[in-house]
Order: sequence, then structure tokens, then C-alpha cells
Amino acid sequence: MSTEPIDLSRNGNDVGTIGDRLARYIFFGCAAVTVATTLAIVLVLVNGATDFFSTVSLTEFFTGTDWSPRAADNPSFGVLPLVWGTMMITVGSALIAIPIGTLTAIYLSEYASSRVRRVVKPTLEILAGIPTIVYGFFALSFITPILQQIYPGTGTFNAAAGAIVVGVMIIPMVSSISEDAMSSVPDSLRNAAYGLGATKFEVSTQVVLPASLSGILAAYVLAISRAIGETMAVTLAAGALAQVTMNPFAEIQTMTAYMVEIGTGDASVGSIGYQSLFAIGLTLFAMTFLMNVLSMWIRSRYREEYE
Amino acid sequence: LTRGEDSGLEGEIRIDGSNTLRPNSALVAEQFMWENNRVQASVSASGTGAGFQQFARREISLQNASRPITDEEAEHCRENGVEWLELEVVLDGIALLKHPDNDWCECLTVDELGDLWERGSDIETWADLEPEQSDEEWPDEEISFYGRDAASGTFDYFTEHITGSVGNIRNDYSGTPDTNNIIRGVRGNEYTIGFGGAGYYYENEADAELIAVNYEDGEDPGDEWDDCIVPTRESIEAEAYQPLSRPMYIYVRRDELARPEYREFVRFYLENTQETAREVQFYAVPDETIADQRETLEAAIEDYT
Amino acid sequence: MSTNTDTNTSTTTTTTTTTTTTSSPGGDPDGDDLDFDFDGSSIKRKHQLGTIFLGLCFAATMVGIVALVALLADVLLEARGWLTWEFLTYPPSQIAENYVPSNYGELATGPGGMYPMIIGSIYLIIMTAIFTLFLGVGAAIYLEEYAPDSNLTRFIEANISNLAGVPSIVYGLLGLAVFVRAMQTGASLIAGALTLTLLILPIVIVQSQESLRAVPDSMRQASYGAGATKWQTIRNVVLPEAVPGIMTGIILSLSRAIGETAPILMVGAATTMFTPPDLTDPTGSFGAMPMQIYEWAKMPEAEFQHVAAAGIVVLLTILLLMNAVAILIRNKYDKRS
Amino acid sequence: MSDQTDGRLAGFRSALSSIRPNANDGSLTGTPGSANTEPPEITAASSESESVNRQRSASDSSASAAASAQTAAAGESGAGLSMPAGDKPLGSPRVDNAVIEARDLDVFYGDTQALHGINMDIPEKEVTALIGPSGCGKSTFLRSINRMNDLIDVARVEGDLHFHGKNVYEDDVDPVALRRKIGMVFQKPNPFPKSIFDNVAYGLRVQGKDENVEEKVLTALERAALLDEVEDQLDESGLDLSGGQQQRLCIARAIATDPEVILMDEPASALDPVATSKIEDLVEELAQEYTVAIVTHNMQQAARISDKTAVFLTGGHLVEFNDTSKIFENPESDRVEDYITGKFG
Amino acid sequence: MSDQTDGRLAGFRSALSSIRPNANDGSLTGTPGSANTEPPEITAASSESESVNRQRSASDSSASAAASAQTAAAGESGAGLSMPAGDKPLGSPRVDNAVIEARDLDVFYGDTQALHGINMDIPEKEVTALIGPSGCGKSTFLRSINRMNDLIDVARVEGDLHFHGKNVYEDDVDPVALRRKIGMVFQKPNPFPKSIFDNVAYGLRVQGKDENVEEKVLTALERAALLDEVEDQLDESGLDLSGGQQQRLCIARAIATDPEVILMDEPASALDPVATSKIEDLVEELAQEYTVAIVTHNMQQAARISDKTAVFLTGGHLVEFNDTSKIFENPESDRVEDYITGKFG
Ligand SMILES: Nc1ncnc2c1ncn2[C@@H]1O[C@H](COP(=O)(O)OP(=O)(O)OP(=O)(O)O)[C@@H](O)[C@H]1O
Ligand SMILES: Nc1ncnc2c1ncn2[C@@H]1O[C@H](COP(=O)(O)OP(=O)(O)OP(=O)(O)O)[C@@H](O)[C@H]1O
Ligand SMILES: [Mg+2]
Ligand SMILES: [Mg+2]
Ligand SMILES: O=P([O-])([O-])[O-]
Repeated sequence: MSTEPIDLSRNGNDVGTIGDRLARYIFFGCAAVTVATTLAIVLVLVNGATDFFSTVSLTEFFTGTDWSPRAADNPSFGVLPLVWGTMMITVGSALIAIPIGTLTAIYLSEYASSRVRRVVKPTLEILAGIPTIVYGFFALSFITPILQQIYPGTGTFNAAAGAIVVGVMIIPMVSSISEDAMSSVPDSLRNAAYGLGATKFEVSTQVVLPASLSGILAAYVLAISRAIGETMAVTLAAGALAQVTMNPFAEIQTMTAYMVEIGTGDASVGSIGYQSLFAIGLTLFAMTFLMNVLSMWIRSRYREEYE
Repeated sequence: LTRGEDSGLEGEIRIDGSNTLRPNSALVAEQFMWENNRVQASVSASGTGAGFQQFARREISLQNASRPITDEEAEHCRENGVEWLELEVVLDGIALLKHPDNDWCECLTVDELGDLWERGSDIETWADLEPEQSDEEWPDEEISFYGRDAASGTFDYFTEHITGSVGNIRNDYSGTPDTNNIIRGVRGNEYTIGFGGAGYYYENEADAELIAVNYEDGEDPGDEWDDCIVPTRESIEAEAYQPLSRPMYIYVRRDELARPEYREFVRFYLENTQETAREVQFYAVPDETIADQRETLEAAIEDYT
Repeated sequence: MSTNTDTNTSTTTTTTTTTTTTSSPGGDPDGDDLDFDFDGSSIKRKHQLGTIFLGLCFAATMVGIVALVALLADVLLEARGWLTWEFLTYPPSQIAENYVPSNYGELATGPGGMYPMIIGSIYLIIMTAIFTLFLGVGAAIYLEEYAPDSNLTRFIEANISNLAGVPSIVYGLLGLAVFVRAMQTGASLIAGALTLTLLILPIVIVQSQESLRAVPDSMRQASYGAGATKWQTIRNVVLPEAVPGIMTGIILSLSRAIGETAPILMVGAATTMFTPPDLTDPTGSFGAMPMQIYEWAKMPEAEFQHVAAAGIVVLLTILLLMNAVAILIRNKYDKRS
Repeated sequence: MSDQTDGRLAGFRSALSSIRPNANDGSLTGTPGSANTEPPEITAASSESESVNRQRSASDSSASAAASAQTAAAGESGAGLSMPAGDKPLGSPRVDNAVIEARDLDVFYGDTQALHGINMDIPEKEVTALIGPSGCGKSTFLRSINRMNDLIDVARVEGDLHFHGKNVYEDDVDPVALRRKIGMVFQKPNPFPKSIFDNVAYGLRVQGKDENVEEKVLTALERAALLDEVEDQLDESGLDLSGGQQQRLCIARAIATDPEVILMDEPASALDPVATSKIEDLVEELAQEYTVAIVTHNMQQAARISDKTAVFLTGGHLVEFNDTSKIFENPESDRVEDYITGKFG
Repeated sequence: MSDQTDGRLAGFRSALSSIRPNANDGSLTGTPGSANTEPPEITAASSESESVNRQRSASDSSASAAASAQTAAAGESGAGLSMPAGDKPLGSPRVDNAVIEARDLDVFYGDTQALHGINMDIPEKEVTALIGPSGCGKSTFLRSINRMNDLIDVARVEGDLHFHGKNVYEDDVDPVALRRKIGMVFQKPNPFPKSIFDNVAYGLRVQGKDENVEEKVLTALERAALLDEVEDQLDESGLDLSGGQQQRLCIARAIATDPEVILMDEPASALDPVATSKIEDLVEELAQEYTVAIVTHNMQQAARISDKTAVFLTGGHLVEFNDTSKIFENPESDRVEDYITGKFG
């Protein structure tokens, strides 16, 4: 019996084996699409930007302070005003979202009952799911009129309104991810601090906050990255005036808003205006890419090990 | 859900091109489709220049243009064997807008406007702009500038005719693709000046006022007109408001005229455009022009049927 | 007892440091000294600080909630009276009066609405759903079930997390250059759907991976032990278990996609459609809700602001419905496990 | 000054409360011969608290003798069901030099009662071991001493727990202040993800004892028998230490602020034998200066290091409390004997 | 054709490998009087494998007797260090009617070796129990039989494992085909979240045995002694059953496809005594038709249900393999005796 020849070879039993081998390649193909996407993005952007930079010098692009790409007789291509606009929105929205989001996370993780948390957290997350164009509408129809009441010099389009709505939009990114990080701080650490006579305030700020710092920082970076790339809200709210100004109530233009302007406007393929789209897109991509790398680095560098 | 009536005609007509002209073509298309509900006339607005590129590549069958075709674009079309018909369909006036409380500035000459809007202009306040023989003292307040964005035909036209060359404009003006926003900008600040389609002004008369233009170098518009002219329906349709009124066109692909639904659509366009133009804050081209173009169209249709 | 109260008042007036020194004689844990600060008067300042901090935290939480309420209220108020059944079932119009419900009776053509855009958005989402379902789940299966622990795998995963952070307008640019121009699809439904697919793919992959990871290994072992091949195991055991989680992730991502404006704007969504796009002709032109809303918001007449608000309400309703469905699926799934 | 008066009166007050019939617990009032019905003349005693304690413990021992006789009888009739009447443990739950006195202490988690009328004292500068099978409420009792149970939403405490005569469950007691006097070491070492130095300094800083922090930290590490091993790496993370070192770090952290009492909840259960014996040595050492209460699963450990032992049994009852030698050599309760000899639990 | 030849030669080759000195393990080569230095005449035997087996087992027993004597001596000198020389287990690891033969089987997880040169046979239609302390590699061995170890990334197998004379680690063996011959039941019941019927039908469907599915399912449930209990609820989820029922369902699932061998990894460890005894009855029942290998922690269980027992000890060594009665009554190794009598592990 035990010597009876037995066939355990692959071909001998073909039920599902072909599908089995095919599946592996198909699934790998699906995963490869993501790599192809990145490649395509880089290729498209670099390709367009190369054309652009054959006309415009890198020095002019990165150091010029005047952005007039459409001027017929003397166009100038200093990206600084656009980067400045993006920075104003980013910094402004971070100033709103980071403190509010962090405090919200502390409240949800340390103070709120689990019932409150279960209701409030997803409610706040709705904010992140509302289409950005709605935020643009909201800024124009609600925020800016209020700002104009407070500070009459406020323009119809202003950086402040843009920063406020973008800030509101990214609050849940900060609060949810930070809250996750704080909740994953083991209770044993809290107990240790309480056992030493720490107050709840001290436990929250001196123990939980530092212990979840990497998660919180990663949340900040992700939120900032989102603010940098935010498009429709700032296009509608902050305007289309590429200028370097310190006045938050003045109009600005972000890189993304410029892209929309060109995208909807009269830029013909091959024109310098069209090519500038790719140069700006590449700059934007590089900025968000750096933010992503930063966030990965934070996570790996400061990975919490509690044990 | 089907709306409108079925005339038996069927097919797709892709329309693209000027942002500015889009509302007019869209309205014509809308009305056409109520009568021919199996024809899908979709209107996009990627801009006059981008539109011409697609037009030359036969990606679209009807082009909206806020300016005549350039030599380069014409060449491009010819290379691809695209023959076209240019039809003037609306007139537009570019209005200069100010805040309702601005009672010092009533009229500016084209030269003054050029000095004000050109790139590197050193005029910063209304006082800087004040003409020598003015009755009133103009406030020493900084002017803020609004206008259509650099990607628009309106911008091209305005800069070309006011500052002398396309794209020559001060770089602290705020350009937007949405004329509505220009109105809002003007309303928001007493010391603002802006330019945009005149039609938008008439939709928002409470929010802004017009500045008249004095075209000293231009043709004399005639006795019935003052030197300072504001854009009104009369002044524009009589082409007296100069240099800031301009015609806009559709470009029709001759080969497409072989399609009955396309034919019908272009006919319908010419028939209705005078009326639709006014509904979307443009101005009607004169009856004679329409009549002439109809003949041209019918002749072209002959060739293709 | 009353003496105790006296102590309280006296300690509050002194500074924290001095109180601390009096209440805990340093280095002398002698039990006979019963000078205890039971009521925490020496740390009163800290408690006050804590109360203020709690107030701050609570206020911060309320900011988000209030902003959400304000946003929804603003949109609803602007849209009130403009959102009618006709608005949902008629094509859009260039004429503001066509949208005013009181005018409906006397119009030459018909009321204005956003019917073709609603359907266009739904088509767009259906196509996007099909593509992402296939690509996203496929990639997740590869990464969770097949991929070896190699540098290539780590690279792919890092790449996916990077893609999740690329701004949507850059995807629009990609769609414009690759699908519309290079692949000659034109400004079409398929170009829009493919662009949105690439946009949400990273999120779908990550969430699907999580769902697959949540399937207990004992299930896989049971299947292999029964003589199933890898593919049989995945198809018959792993996927059915992970489907609720995957569906939740996909629906949530789609609800993001349906509101995206920048990508379809770059791809060239049409702004005027009389009838919905033709699903059988995926290279035909298409319109979608967010694009139409953007268009309306740019219109000169003040009435269009209300029309835009009405459009936003429709968009948000669809979006919240999708979210609700996702939550329902998740809850049902949670109960089972 | 008045605080001091307070302290001196504490003994008196606690004596008072210990004989006050617990209004909450109806089951007690009817129990005949219970210690609670002691003649009230003690309430009149207004002398120094020490003497009150002495007086009380004398009367207690007679009472407990009676109770033990009663329980022994019950124990024979139905093993596993015999409970000391009126939640009065066998042995001598009153001690002369009590720092902490639990009086009819009930703890509930939601609807389930985890501790039933615990009455026991923890003597000063001795090691008191709490033993008993898993789930019997040892940790719960420990946590109720420094009110760590406050942090558990569902936990509810009834009855009194006196610390130096003051009922810590009175409204005017701030648990934060209490915990500064009563330090705690947990089952699993839980150093903060900070440097070793900062770990130990944490309590000092939180409590505002900011002078000579360095000196105090070093002393604490020294006392925790850890200094030699970590002297050169005070700036490195406390998480990089071994389990046993981490636990000694936690002990150093607890003693750095110089509390009076140190509560330890199975401090060595996560450690290997070598680390465990170091901790045990340390506990004996600490008892010279601190009052130590330690929960342990390990009977041998309890026998080795403690002076007094409290045996809890399933259901949250304190069954017997006495000198450790007595408990391990000759327990009064059969169930305790069974438990200690490993017959059950 | 070549497969068949292969099969016939397997016995010969395995015999060869069993006497080949293990090159990997330097410490062994120096052992004097080791079984590895058996005279090589067995390699010359090229007759049918059955006879080889017989011959080999005869020579093995003499060898093991020698080894056991040696080990017994070593056991006295230093308990816990004595290992049978050359990874040759005590007892009689060769059986006549072997279905599965492990030859110098090493399993590694990454760099750590979990099994050291296992040599043992599993006889046909008998119950073979694998016992030993936690972590000694019982599960690892079981998983290496049907190549479930393939699913663990870090796992690596060296040496041979023959199934019907075919080395299953050869390149042309498809683990899926192998697992269709060798069913498996796991420690924790793991029914699919499908109906009871679909659970049992699962194996049939994936193996393409789609005829008479219903009949086969019912038969399997019947044999697994579950049919009576679930007859009316075949469409309900397998997860709604009790733990013991779930485990019988898993057994039904395993036998529905009619494998030759059933591997069970502590199938009753998650179950209560009643459920356990049902499973035990079932195992004895199954052995009439199937070859069963069962891992268990429970010595009594092994003694009750198995015909042969293999004792693994810490470090991944197979120490003794013999008839169950022999192992439990009179084991050759002192360490096995210690283990079985509960003295360690
Ligand atoms: N946070 C809690 N919520 C609800 N019940 C709890 C909680 N903590 C403990 N319990 C319950 O209270 C009882 C006593 O628990 P406790 O932790 O005090 O036991 P223990 O004697 O310390 O046991 P162990 O030796 O296992 O640590 C147990 O029945 C336990 O289930
Ligand atoms: N997946 C794995 N990766 C790495 N090491 C493993 C893995 N599985 C088991 N091991 C190690 O291999 C050794 C043997 O493990 P195995 O599970 O075979 O033991 P066992 O005898 O079944 O123990 P138990 O009775 O506890 O189930 C152990 O030291 C274990 O730590
Ligand atoms: Mg405990
Ligand atoms: Mg095991
Ligand atoms: O869109 P334009 O009309 O400005 O080209």
C-alpha cells in the first residue's frame, strides 16, 4: 500500500492551477499600475517642464518675484509670488488646524467619554469629506462677508478666507490621526504618571502628547501637504493675483489656483503659458513629495516603542 | 428622462473655445436641444486658443472665438485640411467699473487708461491719476485693480487696445476668470477700478458704476455721441463705444455641414443669436451682418449636399 | 473641620512653592508628621490650569462642529426655495429666470436643472468604481497575499503612500496629458473616470490591504489545509471575508471622487449638456455635478449663487448617502465579527 | 499648624468610624457578635491616636478570636462557602501602627461587586503582602488606596479608607495630592519614553520639588539598586533597559518623590527569576523607610518578603489577615490553608 | 513511469539517508559508538522497499537499544543535556506500514532551527500521537508533512519527507496536490463563515470533486458524529455552533474529500471536557479508515487514543518513538519518563 506510486506533480491535478498562476501576474499588474502612475506623473511633468525651462532659466523661475506669464512683450516667470501665495494659505491654515486639531484630539482622547468620541470623531471627519468647491462657495458667501465686517479693508478675494476654509477642512486630518496616536498610548503610561501625583492636565500634555509625538507630527505633515495641494477652495476664495504681500486680507494666487486658471483658460498647447502649467505642477509635486518623505521619516525615526 | 421634442435629427456636436462666448453658444445649444432632443450639443470652454487647436485637429466641430483666427492657427487648420466659415455672432463691450461711491472719476481717455494699466505704471493712487483740469480733488488713496485673467480673450483684447500690446498690464492687478468676482471686487472697496464684460455690469447695477471712455484717436462715432461714452446697448450695437467693443465669432467646419443636424444647428444659431446675445449680457450684431452670413452659410451648405 | 477650611484659605494666598515646602518636609517621611495637603490646595493653580486647558480643548472641538454646522446652514439657506423636483430632472440653462420655481409655468422651454450632470456624475462614479474595484483590490491582493518581503514590495508600498499625497490637480494634469492628449480619448467620460481612478487608487489599495489583513490567518490555513490553491483560497475565503471592509473603503473613496472638481476640470468636462452622457460611448463628452456648480458659481447673475447652492445641496446629499451606505455596511460587518 | 492637629486627631476619627455601624450595608447590622457592635466607650477616648489604636487592637483580637472560631466551624460544614461573618476577616486585621485603614470597603465595577466590605490595616514601615487567586480583587484593593480606581469609569467605591486617619473618599480630598503621598509600581514595567534621568525626575518636577533634582534622582536610583548599572547612560531612553531594570527604574521613579507608602501590584510578575530576586531584595530594603503594600501571585515571594499577609479569595472577600509567619504556618481558615498549599486557586 | 520507480526506490534512499552522518551537526561526528556508524551493508539492499523497511527496523532496534543504554547513562550524569546520538530517536522510529517517513528533517525559522534531524515514520491507519512541551516543534513537524510551512515566509526545510515513498520536498511536487491527500485539523476550530453545508462542501468544491456533493457532505458529517446535531440547520452559519461542534465540523470538512492522512494539531485544546471526549472517540473511529497524526498537550489523551507516540523535547529533538503503551509504561529515555510523569516541562 505504502509503495503505491503517487502523483503529486503540478500538472497532474489541474483544478484551478491555471487560474492560480494567472492570478499572480494579474495582481502584480494591478500593483504595478501604481508605480506606472508615479512614473507617468514624473514623466509628464518633467517633459512639460523641460520645454518650459528651455525658454525660462531656472534662476529666473526660482528667484524672480514677478509672475506675468502672459505678458506679450516682456513676460516674466518668477514663481515666488505663487509659492508665497501657497505658503500664506498653508501657514495660515496650519495656524488654524494644528492648534484646534491637536486640542480636539486631546479632548477626544483624554477627556471625552467614549460615547461622545464615537459621535464627534466621525462628525468632524465629515469636514474632510466635503468637496473643496463647497468650501470655496462657503468662503465667498459666508467667511469673507464676516471678515469684511471685522476688518473693512478685506478684499473680496483674500488669503485669510482661503486659509480659514482650508484650515477648517484639514482639522479632521490633524484631529483624527492625532487622536489615533494618542489613543494608542498605553494606559500604563497614564497610570504611571497619575501614580506619581500628576494631574490630568499634566498627564495629557507631558506624557500622552510626547509619547504620541511621531503620530501627531505625521498628522501635521499630512495636513500641511493637503493644504499645499488644495485647489478649488483657494481658487474661489483667495483669488488670482500673484503677489508677495504680508497682508492676509489681500488677494493672492496659489500655485494650484494658477493651474486652474490656465486649465480653464485660453492656453494653447505648446504656448509658454501651457508649459508653465507643468513647471508649476512639478514644483507642487516636489513640495508634496518632500512632505511625504518627511512624514515617512518622522514615522520611522520616532516610531513609538512602549515596551 | 427625455426633455424637449424629437425632430428626427440625431448626433453629437462638440463645441469648445472661448470662455467669454460660451454662454451665448450654450444658450443657443440649449434652445436647439429643446427642439431636437436627440442631438447632443455639448459646450466646453477651454479658451479661444486651445479651442482652435482642437478645431484644427477636428476634435470639435464648432469653435467659439472671442477674436478672429490668427495666421498661425489658420495655417494649422489648412495643414489638416480643415476648412471653415467665420460667423460673427455677438458684440461685447468691455466696461470699466468703479465703486458706486466714487463720484470723482467719470470719464478717462484711452491714453490715461493706458498709463494707468500698463506694466510698471507708477500710478498708485487716484490722486496720481487725477487729470490736470479736474474740478474736484481726487483722493490720495491707493487704487486696487481688477480685471479678467490673463488666460482670457477679454484680457488679450483689453491689453491690446488700451496698453498697446497683448499682455502688457500692471502686475498688481487681480485677474480672475469670473467677471462676477470683478464686480464683487469693485463693490468691496471704494477705490477700485476694474474691467470686464459690460453685460455683467447690467446684472449688478447696484454694486458698481461705469467709467466712460474717451477715444480721442478713434473715428468720430457721430454727432449723436458725446466724447465720453459708456457701454450701453445702443453705444455698443452702433459700435460707437470704442475701442472697447468687439465682435465675437463662431467657426464652423465646412465638412461637418454634410451632417443635417449640424446644418440645422448653425442655421438655428444665426437665427437666434441676436436674441440670445442680449439674454447673456452681450449685444446683438446688426441685422445686415446676420443676413449676409446666412447667405454665405446657405452657399456653403450647397457645396456639401 | 473648620480649622481645615481656614488652612485652605491661607494656602491659596501663598505661592505654590512655599505651600509645597510646608506641606512636605523634604527628606523626612516620618509618619508622625501628618501635615497633609489632602484637598490639594497646594496644587490649586495646576487644577485651575487644568480647567482652563479642558475649556480650551472643548472649545477647539466645538470650532470644528460649529464650522460644519455653519457651512451646512449657509448652503441650505442659500439653496432654500431653489431646490425643486424640476431642478433634479431638467437640463441646465443659461438663463437665471429658468431656475426660479415661480417662473416654471410661463417658460418657453422648461425649467433649469442639473439632471444631465447628476447622471453624468453617477456614470463617472460607476466607471471609476469598476476600475478601482479591479485595480485597487487587485493591487491590495498582490501586496497582502502574494508579494514577498522584498525591496520591490517596500518600494511599491512607499510609492502608494506617496501617491496618496499628490494633489488632485496634478492628477488632472496627468489625465490631460496621458488620457486626453496621448491616448486620444478626448475630454471624455472615460478620461474623467480613469483620472479619478488613479486619484483614489492609493486610498482604496491601503484600505483594502487593511481589510485583507484583518482576515484571520486561520481562515487561510483552513482553506489550504483543505487542498485549495492560493487563488481558490483568496477567492473563496479571503475575499468574501474582506468584502465589507473593501466596499466601505471604496464607497468612501468614491464619495471623495464624486466631489472632485480640479481633475475633471483639467481633463475638460463639458459645462453644458442637455442630455446625460452616453454610457455606451465612453469617448463622448461628459459633464459632472462639481463642474456645473463651479460654472454656476462663476455666473454673473446673483440668482446663480442660489442655483449653485442648490447644486451643492444635491451633491452633498448624494455624498452623505454614500457615506451612510458605507457606515451601514461597516456596522453590519462589525456586528457579525 | 492646624494640619498637625488634624493629623493627631486622625487616629481618633478613624477609631470612631471603624465602630460606626455602616449604614450602607444592611447585612452588617444584624450580624451578632460582630466587631462592629463593640461598646461605644472608645468614641469617648480623646487621647492620642496611638493609644486609641492600641486599645482598639486589643478589643479586636478578642473579637477576631470569636469570629475565627465561628468561621472554623462553618468551614467544616461547607468548604468553599464559608465566609467570615460580617466581612470580618480572620486573623488580626487591626494593627497598632496603621497608616492605612480600610473600613467596610466595597468596590463595584458597574453592577458587579469586586470587593466586599474589606476591613484591614496596613502597618507603617512594614511590608504587607496581598495574595489570592486571580480576579479576587487584590489590584482593585490596591488601586482603591490611592484612588487610582477614580480613573476607571465604571468603578465605584463605598465605605471608608483612611490614610493617617483621613477618609480619602471624602469630598475635600484631592486624589492628586493623595497620590503624591502614596506612590505606585505597576505589574508591567511602564517607564515613560523619556531618558532614564527624566523618568526619575518626572515625579519631582510634577510635584514641584525642583530643587536638587539631580541629587534626588541619583539617590533614588541608588536606593532602587539601579545606579551602578545605568550610571553612564542616564540620557538614554528608559525603554532601552531590560525588563528588570525597567521595573527598578519604575521603583526609583516612585521613591524619588519620597512618598510615605509604596503600593506594588505584582511588580515582578513580568520578570525572570534573577530580576525578581533583585526586586525582592529591594522591597525588603525599602521597608526600612517606607510603608510597602505588595500584591503578588507568588506565595513564596509573599512568604519571603512580607511582614503581614492578607489573603483574598474569589468573590472579593478578605479572608484572613495576619503576620506572614502565622498565615503560612498556621492559617486560621481552612480555605486559606488550601490555597497556600496549592489545593485550589 | 519514473515516478513509480522513484517511489520504489524511496525506501532504499531513505535507508541510505538515515545512516549518512549528518554533516551539518559537527558535535555529533565525534560521538563514539553512535548509531550512525552502523555497517553500510544496508545501502546495498535494492529489494522492494517493504522488505527494506523490515530489515531496517530490525537493525534499528538493536541500534536503539545501544543508544538507549548510552543515553540512560548520560541522563544520570547530566539531566536535560542527554540527547540520543545522531538525532536517532530511542524506541523504534521505523515501522512496517509507514505512509510518511521523515528522514533527517531539519526545519528552520530564519536563523533558528526548530527541528533537528527528525527521523520517524507514521504508520498507516493508526493513530500516531506527537507529544512534548510547548515550543518543542510538534506543530512545526506536523506542518512540514503537508507543507503548510510553505506559507510561513521565514520557514525553511532541509532533509527529506516521504509520502508513499515520494519526497514531498522535491521540485515537482505541488503542495496543493499534497494537501489534497493529507488533510489537516487545527488547534482552534476554524470553520469558514459560511453555512455548515458549505463548510463541509468547501474541500470537495476546490478539489473539483463536485459529484454527489450532498451525499458526501452528509456522510462526512455522519462520520464526524455531527450529523444528528446539525441535521436541521445545514444552512446556518458554521460560526453559530459551539466550540466542540465547530471542531467536529472542521474534522468533517477534512474527511469529506477523503484524504489518506489526517493531521490534527491539538484539536481539542480549546474545548471543554465533554467536547474533548467526543473528539477523542471520533479520532479512534477515524483510525479505522485513515492514517491519523495528532499533536496533543494532554498526556492522558495521547495514552488513550494513540497507537504510537512520538515524544519531542525542547530544542526540536525527537527523543523517543514507540508504541504508546511502551512509551507510557516503560520509556527508554529517562527524560521522557520525567516528562510523562510531570517532573518537568
Ligand atoms: N476595569 C474594570 N472593569 C470592570 N471590571 C473589572 C475591572 N478591573 C477589574 N475588574 C473585575 O474585578 C474583579 C477583581 O479584579 P482585580 O484586577 O482586582 O483582581 P486581581 O486580584 O488583581 O487579579 P489578578 O491577580 O489576575 O491581577 C475581577 O472580577 C475583574 O474582572
Ligand atoms: N512562524 C514562526 N516564525 C518563527 N518561529 C516560529 C514560528 N512558528 C514557530 N516558531 C518557533 O519554532 C519553535 C517550535 O514551535 P512549534 O509551534 O512547532 O512548537 P509546538 O511544539 O507546537 O509548541 P506548542 O505546544 O506551544 O504549540 C518555537 O521555538 C517557536 O518559537
Ligand atoms: Mg491584578
Ligand atoms: Mg503547536
Ligand atoms: O475664453 P476667452 O474668450 O477669453 O478666450
